[in-house]
Amino acid sequence: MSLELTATIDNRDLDISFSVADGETLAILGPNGAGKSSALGVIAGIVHPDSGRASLDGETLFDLPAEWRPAHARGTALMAQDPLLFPHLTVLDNVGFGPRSLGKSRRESRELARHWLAEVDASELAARKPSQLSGGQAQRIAVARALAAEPRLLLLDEPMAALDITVVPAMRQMLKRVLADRSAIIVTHDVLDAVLLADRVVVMESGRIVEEGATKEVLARPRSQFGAGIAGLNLMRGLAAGGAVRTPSGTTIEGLSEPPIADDEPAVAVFNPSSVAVYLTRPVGSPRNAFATKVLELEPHGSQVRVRTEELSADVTVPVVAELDLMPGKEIFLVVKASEVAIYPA
Amino acid sequence: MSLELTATIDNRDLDISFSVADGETLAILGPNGAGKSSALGVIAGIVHPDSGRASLDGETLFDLPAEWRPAHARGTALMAQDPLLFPHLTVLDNVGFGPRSLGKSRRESRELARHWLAEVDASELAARKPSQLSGGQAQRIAVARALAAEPRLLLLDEPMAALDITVVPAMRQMLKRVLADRSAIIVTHDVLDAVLLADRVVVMESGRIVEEGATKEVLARPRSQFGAGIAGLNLMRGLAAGGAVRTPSGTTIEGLSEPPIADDEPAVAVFNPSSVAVYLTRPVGSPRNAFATKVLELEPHGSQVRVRTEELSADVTVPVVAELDLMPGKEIFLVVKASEVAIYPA
Amino acid sequence: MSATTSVGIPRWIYVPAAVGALFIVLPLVALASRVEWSHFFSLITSDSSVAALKLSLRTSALSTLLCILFGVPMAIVLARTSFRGQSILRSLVLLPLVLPPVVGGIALLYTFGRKGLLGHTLDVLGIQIAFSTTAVVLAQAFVAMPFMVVSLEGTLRAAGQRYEVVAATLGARPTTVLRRVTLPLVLPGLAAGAILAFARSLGEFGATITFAGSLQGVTRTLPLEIYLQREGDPNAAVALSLVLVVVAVLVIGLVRRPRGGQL
Amino acid sequence: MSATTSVGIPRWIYVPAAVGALFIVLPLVALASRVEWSHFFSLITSDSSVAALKLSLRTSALSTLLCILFGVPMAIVLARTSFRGQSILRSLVLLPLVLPPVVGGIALLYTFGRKGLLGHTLDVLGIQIAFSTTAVVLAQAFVAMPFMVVSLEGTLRAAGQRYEVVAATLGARPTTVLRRVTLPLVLPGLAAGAILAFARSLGEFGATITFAGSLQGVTRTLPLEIYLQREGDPNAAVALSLVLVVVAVLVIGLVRRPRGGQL
Amino acid sequence: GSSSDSSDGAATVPPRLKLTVFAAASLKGTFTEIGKQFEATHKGVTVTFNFAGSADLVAQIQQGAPADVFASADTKNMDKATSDNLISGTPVNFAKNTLEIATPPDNPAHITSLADLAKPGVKVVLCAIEVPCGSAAHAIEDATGVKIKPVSEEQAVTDVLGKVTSGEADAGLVYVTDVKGAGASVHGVTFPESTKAINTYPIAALAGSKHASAAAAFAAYVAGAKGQAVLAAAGFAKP
Ligand SMILES: Nc1ncnc2c1ncn2[C@@H]1O[C@H](COP(=O)(O)OP(=O)(O)OP(=O)(O)O)[C@@H](O)[C@H]1O
Ligand SMILES: Nc1ncnc2c1ncn2[C@@H]1O[C@H](COP(=O)(O)OP(=O)(O)OP(=O)(O)O)[C@@H](O)[C@H]1O
Ligand SMILES: [Mg+2]
Ligand SMILES: [Mg+2]
Repeated sequence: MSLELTATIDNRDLDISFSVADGETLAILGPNGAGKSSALGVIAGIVHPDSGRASLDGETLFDLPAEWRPAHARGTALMAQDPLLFPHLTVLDNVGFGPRSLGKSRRESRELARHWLAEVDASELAARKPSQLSGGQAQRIAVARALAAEPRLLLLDEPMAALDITVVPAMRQMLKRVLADRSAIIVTHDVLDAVLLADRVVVMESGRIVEEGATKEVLARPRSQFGAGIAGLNLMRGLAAGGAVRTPSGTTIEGLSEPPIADDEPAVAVFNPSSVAVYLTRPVGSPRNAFATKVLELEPHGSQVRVRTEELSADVTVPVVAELDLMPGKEIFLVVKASEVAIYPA
Repeated sequence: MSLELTATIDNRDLDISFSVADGETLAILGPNGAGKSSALGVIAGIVHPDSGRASLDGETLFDLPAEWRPAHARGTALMAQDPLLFPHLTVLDNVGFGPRSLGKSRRESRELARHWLAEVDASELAARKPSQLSGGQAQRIAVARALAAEPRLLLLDEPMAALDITVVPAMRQMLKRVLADRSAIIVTHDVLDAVLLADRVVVMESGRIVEEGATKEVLARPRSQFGAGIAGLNLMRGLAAGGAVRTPSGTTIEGLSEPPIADDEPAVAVFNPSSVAVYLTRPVGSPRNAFATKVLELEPHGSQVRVRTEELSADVTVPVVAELDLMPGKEIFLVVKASEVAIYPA
Repeated sequence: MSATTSVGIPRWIYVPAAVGALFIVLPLVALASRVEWSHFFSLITSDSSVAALKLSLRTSALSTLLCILFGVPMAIVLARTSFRGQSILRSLVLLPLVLPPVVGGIALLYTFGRKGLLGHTLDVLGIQIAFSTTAVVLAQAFVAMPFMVVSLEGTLRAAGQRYEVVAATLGARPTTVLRRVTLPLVLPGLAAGAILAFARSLGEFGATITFAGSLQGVTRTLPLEIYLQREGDPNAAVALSLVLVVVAVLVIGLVRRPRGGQL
Repeated sequence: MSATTSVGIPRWIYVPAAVGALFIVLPLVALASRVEWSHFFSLITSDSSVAALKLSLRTSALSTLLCILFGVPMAIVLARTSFRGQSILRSLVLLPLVLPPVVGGIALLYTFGRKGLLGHTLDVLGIQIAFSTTAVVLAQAFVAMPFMVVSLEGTLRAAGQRYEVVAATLGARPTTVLRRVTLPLVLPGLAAGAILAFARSLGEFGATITFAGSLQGVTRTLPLEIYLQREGDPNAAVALSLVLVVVAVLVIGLVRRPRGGQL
Repeated sequence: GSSSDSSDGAATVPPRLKLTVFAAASLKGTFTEIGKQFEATHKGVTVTFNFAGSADLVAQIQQGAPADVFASADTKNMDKATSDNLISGTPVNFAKNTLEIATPPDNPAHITSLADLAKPGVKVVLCAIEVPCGSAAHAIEDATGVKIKPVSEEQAVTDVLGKVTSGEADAGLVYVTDVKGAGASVHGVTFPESTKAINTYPIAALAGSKHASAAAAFAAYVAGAKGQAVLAAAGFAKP
């Protein structure tokens, strides 16, 4: 299901336009108050823009001032920032609310609800009332509720904000799985979510889209201030091979993969430029990954300097540049510890 | 103000006991549903435990079943997980609510409110109604509201969950400043909060305290599963010196400090063991920090191996241990890039 | 019991609350103290009393049903939409509250009576309302309707629309939202409205006598019976009132199982 | 205008809402259509009518005030605390709703009358309540009080205690919580209760005539005046009722400025 | 207010004396008129009325209402007051009333006699037996053997009249004075059997009155020629 959106909201100073292709997952990044939730609200039909139009798969969602399709008829499901579980329903019935509303039988809805509760690892909470949940539990239920509605376009507003970091990886895997063949928009503050879940990224600042494009590109070469602040992750795609990733060009990069990935499955290795050390000779030591390459360019990156090569970047402090006499064209080794590299199924 | 607490809640399977010393900040860590919010609720007087007792600075908060001091008379202020700003008051009046309730004049309360709004960088939102705020904005206001109440014991439940990562460092600095001379408890999912803001840490799992102690110790040698999962940060305390930290033992460690710290101010350098590389000879390359030391012990740490030395730890993958022939007593160099080291005022 | 505690209410509030409660309860005590208990049971089990009580319960139940069927939609329209003339409509709907019931009865006569606005239409349809039990129900519903509307509208507004919006984003059509979210959430207000409507119907006198008349077993409800008894024997009337009171307490008690306030 | 939109209500709901509205409005139209407008103004400006209207407004305002002063605390106690016998107390407080007003008047006489429960005490204090304007206010407050209590209690329960708890954790004592959080948040319910109480007071007849009598300028409120007019000239009564209606619409309209439903 | 219990002449009544008269609601028109006349001839006396149902009035007087004069619409309620020692002296009957058939102006059921009321299909409303007009109707039924099956037994004569004027009922039994008072909105059908039941209105000064002489004067005024003239104009018969 593909989405086309243009909208302005005057009193929130919002003016945006973007699209989501069929089956694509779009991540919206941006600082607090940038208008991310507002954008989701406009798509979901609960915030009324002053002008604009949107269509989902060719069907008009709104075309102001003439048309306005109500929220329930849009085929979108929104998991808002505030979980807002229905206080009078049990957790199970909260999750079953979407299917039930779409006409599924009570039994079927319960079935589905149980399935999605299991997916978010909250089966044992099924019989509770929302008032008896912890903050993180409530958020997981809210995610399950949105997923259970099986929308044409899924809208997730910071689905992992209240989760403890030990469950975040599992949740991310689950989302990765369910978002794979779905059109979805996910608002997040964590670049890793964007990297792992999204095909494309939109960066918003003060109600405007300041950056947009394929995740890899935006994060590799952010042009906006916010983008630069959060982005710059190194990504290497390839196939899993003995816990490492082998790229099409034959490079192997080692890292930590949890859960383990079967060999020859597509996989991606992610690591931060700041974890990458620059050497002039291949060092002998613990770091498992050393890539011989050439400096492409040097650019300031905050208080540091970003050393760009063909494929990877490294952030180093200013004295390093002088000491190692870095300059475009110089042959270097980029070294990164395996324990700094996260490997995920792609 | 020192807190002593023992409490059980049967239907949440909670059984805890801990204390907070005068002027101390305690961090509570733990997975979702561990009972962190419940613990704060018991202290704040909004959750009634089945048994237990608590006293703040010698004054009994409760001593069940006999005594129960109501929430408003406890001198604690709670910033709960859900911002719950009063919908009928403006942002300014929300923040001024605490002072006003404690008998300050309207003018004084407004003054204070404006001060705290500025602290959380939300002055321009003063006139808004809560319904006109973004999620992150609301959370900042909630933090300001709790701070403005100027309690004897401040209780913060995940104060930074909804904040975008670009404002988190500033918020952390602000909290660091205001928590310095205050007794406080902060619930967080981010170890860095614990490291930077807390003197002591309590780790909870399934309603029990599984670990407790000075932040540095708990994080250095976690005994619980959750502790191990999140902890292990390297901390080096000392005085700032030209943007680096010089420890009392004379070691200098370079890193990134934002904001810059004046020389000879107390400072702490924080970095992850997984960023630390192990070399057998001092390598020549970008990493600015190389410490000659000796292996103290090797211990498994998830799928990796933690290499412990006197002061620092490094996480390496299993093949590394064999390749470098690491064993207790072996002389090694621990190397960490300056860009991986965060330096904060202590 | 462990639970999120209520934060407590100011102590002093018990003082006006107690004064208020006394103000209501004392007269009831005074009333009860005047009843001649020796005659009480023979009196309240008389044919006419029993017939009146049965009729009252039946008609009040029916009129409460009407109030729910039509009052709930009105409250929702008033609370959840805005249109020109809404406030005028609201005031109009509230009018039976202030209209002296007798005048309300006259108005109903002018509308549903043989010579009334709809009288001819009804005649053609073969429907005879006046002097029938239907008239009693209509009279009660007319005076009781605003209670449901006002009480529920207040609750609907205070409850806000947050959960309704969430339900819509999950694909629930308005009817589903209404049934599965709005109504369950405002149940306390709806119950309050229904109790008020039932109580008002049970006590209704003026409109009934004017519009429906007073015939034993058909239109003479308990208040009418009480009024009549009073002409002869005031004490009998008081005794009968106590029956009404007891019935009301029972019915209200049944409807309103106190549930823990949700947090 | 941009805003978080309401999610809309089901279309079909307009049908019962409209039927309900017609059911209320039609009789009012029928009533208005029967008024002899030629006499209307002379009639409603007669001394006795004006005196009755003034008295009605004054006493209703006072009784509404009493309902607020005592009814709000009762509603709060009922909604926010639980104690043994609470549900019995609630039923008792609701009783004036079902008590035929005339019986309510008798009960008040038995309590505040010279020979009543408190009669002697009051006599000693030199206070004469029955047959004074005070009696009118008391009678109205007696019948109107439950409206405030029930309507507000429903809203309080539906609103929950979340914000009250937050306020307490910020150090607000119960009185502050009440004043700055609870009451502002349940304002729609309080307004509804006050309107109901005012309206019920304005229309009060049975208890007033029994307890306070019907003395022009002292206790003869508009409904009593209407009742008397009706003995002679039913049309006059109807005209006077319309005055009551117009006054009520004005007052209710003033009190209840429609405000946007908060989300 | 001031009080006095001396004298009986108009000239000696002290100024600003307030006389409170409790009178049956059906006397509103006539008594208001009589009250005005009385005030005019008795300088310094203000007459205020409390009009309500006779039973209400007795109950109020029993509870210590500040009343000076009581005028009842029937003897039964006056008897209650008498037996409770609430009145001073003996009550005086000052008016009589008899029943009359009232029909809508067009008389749709063509009622011409009492017997017509018993015809099937005729909608007749009566007063309930508990109230004076009802017991009168019952007495007539007993005396004549005409069995009327009413569609409603109303609480008050006003209610009967209301059903007739609105056209809801085909006929009702009300007082002569009511037919007269209703003017063109009803059509009256007199019937000879009406004499079988006559309703009597008694008046009395009350024992609790602080203005005994003025109270007695008012009662006497009502029963006297001036009062009778007003009452007769409204259709009341002499006692
Ligand atoms: N109902 C409203 N009326 C007016 N302005 C609003 C309303 N809701 C939000 N805003 C403002 O619109 C802007 C965008 O808000 P939005 O909630 O979309 O931000 P966001 O990107 O989701 O931020 P966050 O990361 O904090 O959730 C903010 O400045 C906010 O204050
Ligand atoms: N009102 C309640 N009644 C019963 N059980 C509750 C209630 N509130 C919370 N619980 C349960 O108590 C346990 C502890 O909840 P608590 O909210 O304290 O967790 P938490 O550590 O704050 O988690 P999170 O990180 O998700 O906020 C959870 O299992 C939760 O489901
Ligand atoms: Mg947001
Ligand atoms: Mg929590």
